[in-house]
Amino acid sequence: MIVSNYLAKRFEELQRRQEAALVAFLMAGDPDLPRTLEYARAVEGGGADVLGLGVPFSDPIAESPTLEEAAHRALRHGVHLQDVLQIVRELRKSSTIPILLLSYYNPILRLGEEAFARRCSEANVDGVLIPDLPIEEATSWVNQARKYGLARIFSATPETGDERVKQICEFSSGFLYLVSRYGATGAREALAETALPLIERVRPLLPSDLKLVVGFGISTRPQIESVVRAGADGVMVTSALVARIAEGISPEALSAYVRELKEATRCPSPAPS
Amino acid sequence: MIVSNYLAKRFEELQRRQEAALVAFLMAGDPDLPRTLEYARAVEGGGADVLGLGVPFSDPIAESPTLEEAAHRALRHGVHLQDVLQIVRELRKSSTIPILLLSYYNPILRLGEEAFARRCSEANVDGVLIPDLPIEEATSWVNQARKYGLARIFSATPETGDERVKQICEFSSGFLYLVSRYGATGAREALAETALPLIERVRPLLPSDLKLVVGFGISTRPQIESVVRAGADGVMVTSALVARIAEGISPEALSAYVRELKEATRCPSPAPS
Amino acid sequence: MASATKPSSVAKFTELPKEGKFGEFGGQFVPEILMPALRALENDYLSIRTQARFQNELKALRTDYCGRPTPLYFARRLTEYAGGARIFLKREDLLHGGSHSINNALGQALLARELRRSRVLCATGSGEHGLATAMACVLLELQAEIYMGAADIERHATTVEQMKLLGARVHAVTRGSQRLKDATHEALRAWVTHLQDAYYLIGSSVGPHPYPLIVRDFQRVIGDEIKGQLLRREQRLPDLVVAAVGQGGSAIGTFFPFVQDEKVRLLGVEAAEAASLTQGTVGVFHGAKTYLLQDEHGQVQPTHSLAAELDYAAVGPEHAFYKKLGRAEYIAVSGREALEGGRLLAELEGILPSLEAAHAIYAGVQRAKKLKRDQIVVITLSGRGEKDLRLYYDRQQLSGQAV
Amino acid sequence: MASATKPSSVAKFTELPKEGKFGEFGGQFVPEILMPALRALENDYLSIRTQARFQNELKALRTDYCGRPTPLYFARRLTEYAGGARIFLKREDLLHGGSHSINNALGQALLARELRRSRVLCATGSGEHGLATAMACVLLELQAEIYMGAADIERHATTVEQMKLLGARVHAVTRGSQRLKDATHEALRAWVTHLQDAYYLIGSSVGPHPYPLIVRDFQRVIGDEIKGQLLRREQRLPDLVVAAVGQGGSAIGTFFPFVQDEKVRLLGVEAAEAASLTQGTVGVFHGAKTYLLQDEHGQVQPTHSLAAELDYAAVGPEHAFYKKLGRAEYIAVSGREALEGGRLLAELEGILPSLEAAHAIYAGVQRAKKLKRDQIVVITLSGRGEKDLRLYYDRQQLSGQAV
Ligand SMILES: Cc1ncc(COP(=O)(O)O)c(C=O)c1O
Ligand SMILES: Cc1ncc(COP(=O)(O)O)c(C=O)c1O
Repeated sequence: MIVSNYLAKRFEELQRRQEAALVAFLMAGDPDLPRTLEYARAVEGGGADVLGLGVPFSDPIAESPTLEEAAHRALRHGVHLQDVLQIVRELRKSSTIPILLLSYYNPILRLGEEAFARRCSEANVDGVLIPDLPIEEATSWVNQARKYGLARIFSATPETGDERVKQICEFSSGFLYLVSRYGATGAREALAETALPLIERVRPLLPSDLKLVVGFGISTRPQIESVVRAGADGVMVTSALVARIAEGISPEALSAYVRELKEATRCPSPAPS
Repeated sequence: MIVSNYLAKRFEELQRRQEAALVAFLMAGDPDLPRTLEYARAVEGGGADVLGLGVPFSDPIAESPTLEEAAHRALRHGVHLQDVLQIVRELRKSSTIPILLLSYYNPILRLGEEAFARRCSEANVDGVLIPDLPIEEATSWVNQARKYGLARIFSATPETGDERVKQICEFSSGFLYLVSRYGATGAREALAETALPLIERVRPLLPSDLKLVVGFGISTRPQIESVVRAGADGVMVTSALVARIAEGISPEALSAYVRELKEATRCPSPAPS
Repeated sequence: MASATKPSSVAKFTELPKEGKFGEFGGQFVPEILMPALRALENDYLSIRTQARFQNELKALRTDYCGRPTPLYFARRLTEYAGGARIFLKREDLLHGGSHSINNALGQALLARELRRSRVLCATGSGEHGLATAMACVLLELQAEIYMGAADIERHATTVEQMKLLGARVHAVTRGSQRLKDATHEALRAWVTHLQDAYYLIGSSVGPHPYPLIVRDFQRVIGDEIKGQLLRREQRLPDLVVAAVGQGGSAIGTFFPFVQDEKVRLLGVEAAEAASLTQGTVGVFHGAKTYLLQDEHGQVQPTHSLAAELDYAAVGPEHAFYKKLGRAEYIAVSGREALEGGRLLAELEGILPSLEAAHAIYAGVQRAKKLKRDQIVVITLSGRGEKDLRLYYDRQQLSGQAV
Repeated sequence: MASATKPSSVAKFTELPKEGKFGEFGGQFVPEILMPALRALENDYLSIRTQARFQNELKALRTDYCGRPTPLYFARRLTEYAGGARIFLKREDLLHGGSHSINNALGQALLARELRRSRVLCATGSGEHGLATAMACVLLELQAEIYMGAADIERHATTVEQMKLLGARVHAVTRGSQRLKDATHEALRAWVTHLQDAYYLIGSSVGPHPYPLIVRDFQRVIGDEIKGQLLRREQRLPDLVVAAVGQGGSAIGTFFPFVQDEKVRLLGVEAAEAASLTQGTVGVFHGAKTYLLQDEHGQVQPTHSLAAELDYAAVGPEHAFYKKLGRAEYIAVSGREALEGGRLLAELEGILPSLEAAHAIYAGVQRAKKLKRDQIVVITLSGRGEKDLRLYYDRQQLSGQAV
């Protein structure tokens, strides 16, 4: 099994430094392509360990309103998969930050799973997260992702029983994305009550080569600190960033915000795997 | 059987003079009571042989729109049965013209048939025509009318078969009112085609003491002439008068119009009964 | 509570009115011009009504076209709410067109076709009867001529549009108050001038004989079905049968099959704003002797019910007869109470009744409260309530939270 | 004409989808958060669906509350007009609420109650499904939470008023296009946050497994009744069965019972302005793989049917399967043609169909013309047309005289 180099390396590095990863997600094309590039660099500059780019889709289900609206804005500018890959190529010219794509399944299916995997690989994408592709539907995708060396990011939630977590892990590579709270994504001040026990429950189920990244609703330092202390290898921040971009935050300010969040990942994790 | 004096006498007189009767109907209270009195006197002055007064009713069925609207105007002034009787008493002070009332059945029922008959008789009304009281429903009314000496005017129509005409005649006194055309009342220029054969058919069915008055849609001299020539003992003019009053005709002009119609009743009848 | 039927009174009922009368009520108080037509209609109808061919065709169309039999629905939640007798609803609201009107319109249209009339005349107030007539006429290839007051046309524009889509000719009557009675007068005028080829289709059990008989014959399927359904389901008759009374068609259809069943009490519910049976006096109106809202001069009084089809100054003569005999009890329910009854049904059973039917619901629930749990109340749910949505909704808005 | 079913294809049908799929279609393309809920729903449903108690209660409510069986009506005049095969109409328009929607809403609400959920969530476009859900929830004492786009709420204000009168909570969705898809997303969000006590009630045979199965199970009563009624009446099966296809619920309910009857041809009729089966390509939408109107990037395309309930970019996966196998034929009919079909039914039979159903009427009549007089076409008349009156009427006004 090949895991994309940048991503695996970054996790190794972070483990050495006793830091958790900060995975920062943006919606590609929101508000437009050039600014996505600027924001991506700002996020990297702020210390994000992994960059995620959302591929806009017309009908994201069970998505946070923040992300849905961002996708719609991007679509109004005609931003599609090929444009997102173009951004990746652009970024790659000057950066080795691990890059993940988040795309609903239909644009992938439309292009063809293999073509999609190939193009991702060609653009040096490190991994892909398909929110509406549960493991039951993922067999052929996993084969393509394997073939093209893409990390296969799947999710687990408080609803997912232990057995199923284990099955999901078998399909996964890179990290397991743990959705820390009930409900669709969206930044919340307080961390959902379910987050910490969930981490505790899931942590022991993971194979040693799979990291644990926790997300959904994370936007503050204290949230990150408690998640990291509970044993997460990383946190994913999405809506908090997209919302700030929607409000027209400057790249500099976004960078500062990311830096602040990144700080919180440096608190000591009690049980490094 | 008592037949009201004025009416019987008038028919005798007309027969002597070889004239047919002109029965002129007005809606009492339209446009108001004082003017009804004026118009009534004008009609009499014009030579009408019999005066008919309609008692306004809220829901006259199968009535001409002209009469229905006149009734509604009268009702808006609060004119009811007792006011109509008051007009009769007023007229009686100076006139012996036979006076008929035309009233729908409900106001009569409300007062009580006997009370109604008595009051009519006291006011020197000569006869009553109840358009929605067919003979099947008329037994008790006929008894009251007999008792109080009121002429009982019933109708026959082109729809009425010979047997039924004979039955109606048995309930009637004064005259049989022959509705000369299909449809509800209302002045028409041409006399309905059904009128003349109808007169020919009905004439022989009448007992000798019952006159034949033809109406519905009569408004011109030629109509009256042909009806009289066909054997009618009289014609009834209603909507033509009510419509002119609705248009605000002066009493003098109404009088002149009646005089013109009366002229037409003087043409020789071929077969005086 | 209704006084129980006097045993003797039941003996007085005959299926056919005697000489056109139900006791002293009914008759034929119409201009002579209509008498031969009514006589002919009576004769023709009396022979047709027992013909198997006619009855079979009617039955087939009722079943396949109208959706009969309609369910007899046990209203569990309404029953629990009332906490007394079990309440069943006779679901006439599920019929084609949305109310019991089609029972009568279809029957009479079939009769018109048997009589070889090509045109069917009718007068309608809210348009409900007009629409049912238009439907039946389309089906039987007759030309529907609908007379409707101009004011009513404005108020019930969508129903008028439906009638027109069905190919009916809609005649706007601009005379008088421009409402039902004016439309009735205009339709009668049209009838009088087309007695040979037109059939006059009366919408409820009013008018001169034989119309109240005809309408009852076509509406009694309601009560007949209730009886059969309840006997099959509960092996017994209801204790109380409730129906709204406007002109009285659906109510007579509900009551008649139970008239001889002395133990079944009958409750007719009028709109308090048009309560001819409970507040009227005996009079003659639109061809029949009956209870009537009239003033001391015998002039017919205007009525003011929110429920368009209850807004009529008189009532079918057979109800007058039942009232006089004490065979049925009649009460009045206000528009406000009816709205409450309708909302209750919506909130407890998911059924929005016509405002007319809501009068019966309200009264039926009140009565059920006072009866025992082993007793049975059947309420005729004569129509659905979409047409009255605005009234329900505005009222709910006014009173904040619903019942 | 439809190509006859390939004999081999019938063998491929199984009552239950295999691994949540009809052939390659269907499945569960949903976020992981929903998977355990769907799995549990599948397990629970598979055990409940065969329970006699559940089926008996469903049957009783269908009969007494909804008005089943609905008639199978021989449309004499429509048949004469077409001059070919005899046309029968399955009268789903007579059901409580005015369309086939209640079949599904009631079934799923009953399921929700069995699963001890207290709240029922649904998304609705024109409000039809929302209203049916509100009715079923009232009946079964569940709280209905209806998600509806703000634009749709404005367009269908009276339906919204009805839902509110029935005690439903109506959530106006002001995001995006403020229409059905936005409402769907919002309802799913609500579901995800209340998985324990809420039941998500999908209105048609779309969405992830097991919903297409559930909806088909509750709608197949249409086809089952057609089959029984026609066998009883004509001792034979129909030659052609026609149904409108929006998301495909009423059509799958009509078709499924005939799938194994190789000689019965099945015709699904889409709106040309939203024709996913005839103009779409395979994609994944709202949880299932199916035919979908999408651009070259896999973005879902907007649709523009006048018929609110056909205005959907995808279709139930079982139809995709039937299409692929050639078991059913699917064609598209334009809004203009549908209006013509609807007016025809009004003018010939006195029945105004929903504009959705009018698509099937139009296509069914066209096909009947080409069939022989001894053949039989059954068209599912899935809803009544009052809601579309304005469209019919305005169009009639425009084109002067009707068809
Ligand atoms: C919908 C509807 N229309 C009309 C009526 C009144 O019918 P009728 O005038 O025949 O009593 C009712 C009575 O309940 C009704 O519910
Ligand atoms: C009234 C009504 N609603 C909805 C629909 C569409 O239903 P579905 O989306 O389940 O195909 C139809 C289809 O004919 C219909 O007539």
